[in-house]
Amino acid sequence: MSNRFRSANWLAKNGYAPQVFLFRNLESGQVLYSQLPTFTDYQIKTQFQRPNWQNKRPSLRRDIWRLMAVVDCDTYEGSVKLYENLVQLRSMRDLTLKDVAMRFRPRNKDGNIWYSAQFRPIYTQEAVADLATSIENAQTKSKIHWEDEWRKGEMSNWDGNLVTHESIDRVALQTPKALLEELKEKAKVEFNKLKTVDVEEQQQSQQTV
Amino acid sequence: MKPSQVSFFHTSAVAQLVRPWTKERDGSLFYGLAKSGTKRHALTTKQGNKNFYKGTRSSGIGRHTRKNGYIIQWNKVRTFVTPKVFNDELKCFVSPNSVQIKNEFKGYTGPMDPKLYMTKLREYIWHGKAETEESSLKKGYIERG
Amino acid sequence: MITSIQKRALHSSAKCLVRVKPPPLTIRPPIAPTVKNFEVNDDHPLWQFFHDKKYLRSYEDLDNAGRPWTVPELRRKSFDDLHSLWYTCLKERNILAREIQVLQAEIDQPDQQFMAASDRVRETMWRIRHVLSERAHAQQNAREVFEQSEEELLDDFKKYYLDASKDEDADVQDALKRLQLAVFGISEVIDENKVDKHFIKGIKFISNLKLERYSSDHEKYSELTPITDAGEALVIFHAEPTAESLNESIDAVLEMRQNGVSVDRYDEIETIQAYLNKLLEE
Amino acid sequence: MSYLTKAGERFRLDLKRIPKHRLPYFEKLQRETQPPFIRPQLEVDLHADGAVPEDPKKLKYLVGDRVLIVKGAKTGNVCKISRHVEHGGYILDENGPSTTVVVPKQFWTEGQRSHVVTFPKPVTEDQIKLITQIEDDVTHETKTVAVENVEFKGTYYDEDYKKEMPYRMVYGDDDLVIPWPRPTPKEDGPLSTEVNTVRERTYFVESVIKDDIPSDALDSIRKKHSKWRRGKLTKTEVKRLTPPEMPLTETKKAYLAEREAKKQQPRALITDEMKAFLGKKVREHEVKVIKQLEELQDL
Repeated sequence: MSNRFRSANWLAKNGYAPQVFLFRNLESGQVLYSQLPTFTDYQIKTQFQRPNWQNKRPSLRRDIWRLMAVVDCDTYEGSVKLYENLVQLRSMRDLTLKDVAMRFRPRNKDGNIWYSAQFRPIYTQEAVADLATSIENAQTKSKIHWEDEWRKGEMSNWDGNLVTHESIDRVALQTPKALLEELKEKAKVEFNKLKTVDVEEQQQSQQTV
Repeated sequence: MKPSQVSFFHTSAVAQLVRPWTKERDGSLFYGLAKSGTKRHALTTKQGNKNFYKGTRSSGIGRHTRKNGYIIQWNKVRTFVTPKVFNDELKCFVSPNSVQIKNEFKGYTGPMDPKLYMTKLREYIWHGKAETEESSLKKGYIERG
Repeated sequence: MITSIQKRALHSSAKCLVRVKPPPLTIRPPIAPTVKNFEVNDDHPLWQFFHDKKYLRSYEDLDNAGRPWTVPELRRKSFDDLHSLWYTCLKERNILAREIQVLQAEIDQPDQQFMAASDRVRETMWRIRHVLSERAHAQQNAREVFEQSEEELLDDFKKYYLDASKDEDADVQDALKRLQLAVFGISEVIDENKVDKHFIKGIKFISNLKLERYSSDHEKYSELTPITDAGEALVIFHAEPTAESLNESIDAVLEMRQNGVSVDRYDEIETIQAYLNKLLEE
Repeated sequence: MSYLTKAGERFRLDLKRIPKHRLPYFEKLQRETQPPFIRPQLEVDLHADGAVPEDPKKLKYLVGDRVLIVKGAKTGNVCKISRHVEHGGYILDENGPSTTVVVPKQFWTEGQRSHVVTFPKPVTEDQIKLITQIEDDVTHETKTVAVENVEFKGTYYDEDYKKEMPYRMVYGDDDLVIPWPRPTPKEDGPLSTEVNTVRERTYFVESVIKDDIPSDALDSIRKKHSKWRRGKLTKTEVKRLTPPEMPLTETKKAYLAEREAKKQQPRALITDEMKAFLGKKVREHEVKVIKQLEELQDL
């Protein structure tokens, strides 16, 4: 299903929650963004546009991808905007602002970036930074479910008014399909609650007028 | 004639004797550390034929099933029995201010002498769990054992 | 007349609807993960790999003055103590191994001081094994020659037991309890016991001894002794070490004899074991 | 845990295994590869075990002993021994010899200001003589003397070292005992067991019948399949391994019966008459032999 870009309308109609999913590659540390709880070649093609020897286009093997974070947004439009921002930031890092991105990477005293074989932890850290930027830019209230709260870094990087953090149960992570389903249902309930509150508020305001 | 001599017919007898160890002018070997030493060593995990299995004493606690499962046999699992009453006052070193006792085993052949064992048993029956005259420290550092 | 914009300004949701100018979309430095984001329990099992929750100890904390335990010192310690000490040492070696590994990344070789400390702990550990092994050998050796000196030991004890005055009653009873464990392996706790030939021999010896000390002036004493039946011996063995209690047990034994209750010599062990099992169930 | 395994030990360069005639090459290699500031100051025997021994007899002088330097740069100075180093070296106090080396900046210690560092140079046993105070036999005055050599005889319990120590005396003079220096008192460290806990006896032999050590624990205490442990033969095995005895022949049987019968016979009593007769015969024979000898001498 996640083989092309999905609009907010489509997501709402097809029973999906306003969510964005981040998957992490175990071998390389690369991160894949998705609008749906699954990913296909489409995401890899759009998000790894200029692969090279140290940023290879990752394979679709299911066993080397793990859930890294799930972002619940307050509106479908917000979630779509968030996804778009993330993809745009990825292309900035890989294409237009590559030299700036390279300068941001921390180096040791010999001037090298740490790596071990194909694994580069910097990709994950960059994705986390991009997530923070995207949320601030999209101005959508969001709740992030982290696989490991270790990754969210210093709290000063996050906008306290927009973002709340939560960690996923360790045991539940062993059955990702059930976990994602559960998160979807919860997010939908939350979204509906917000909507009814909004409608009530509107009605009240109309009455007062 | 050894079969290897055929393939080395073009080299001299001396060169064959020092093969494959050529020497530098100061006598050090071109390759390796020493020519002597035993060549018969235990195989490593990388040697041996297809049937050679050398574990790390960390696996083999069960068996694989045909459908990608693994059944653990609990009698093969390593267990570590901890003491019933843990005495945490004992630490791994001894205070430098404590006496270094010397056991002398006077009148006995050594710590495994059955006569000594019987003496200790008698002491226990008559006096219980207490130090007796014989078993206590003498001259500050000597003990019966 | 209020314009639509003015109307909106009165709403409670005005704040939400107001257009905040979002920051421009551009890349920022990567966010490194930090350990500050989670709390670790004080009783987390991995803390056992740390000394005093320190990442790395200083050389002073390694206790260079302390020496390893010597064999004579370890010979004084019970099995439980040695077992505890073994685990203490094992944990310490784990801590040291972790620290050496940490230091190895910096200096490219195992740190000599930490290695020396680890070796000293190892010395204690092989000595523990040595002492325990020695103890097992000593007991084995003693068992092989025990038959020769058993009689002498029992005679000495008998003399001590019977000669003791009434004031020493408590001492004598304690000594008897130690003897039954030492020579016959009879423990005071019933469920630790396993009935075997030593057990049967023990209860017979002890019942005779008790009778001789407390009930030798009973009218049926000479008729009754020596006790050779295991069932009778068990009755007397269980009796309290007082004259009244033992006299009662003598009466019970006499009644058993009248009723013809006796244990066959060839299945003494099974019968007594069955009886003990029944006791345990109750 | 690469440093804990001994798996690759036999492939590693071990100087103790290298024959003596090849050692100079390795010494040269060490000299060339080690910068001067970490080069050992002592002449090192690569074949010997250089570890600092624990035995005071092997150390000869302990920390705190006063010694006189008799060889080298600071000859005549009196110093105290402050430390032992590997390969039989003694580090002396500030009056002892020292060396100056240049240390590159990456090896600087904290608080170091200069490239040039002076540190004490270890001395060997033959460069120093022990100093002690003895009482003069005539004037009864104490005087300080250097001792040519020391020897060790007998032992005593030393309250300060907390162990048995040998008596150290002037070589060839058992009366002149030179006391060991007093050690500096040490405090219990964080990993040390308290003295009282160490002293406490918790083991008592309790039973011959009941196992002292749980039988399950025994396998992990002793190696179950140790190559040193010889199996014990069972009765059936002994029976199978011993050949059957050959049946006795008739002659042998007769001989044994005869011997048995002889054993049964009462031993013959020797009366005084018999003794006198035997003595007479022996005497006669002796006289005959002596006579023969005399004849031979005459010839």
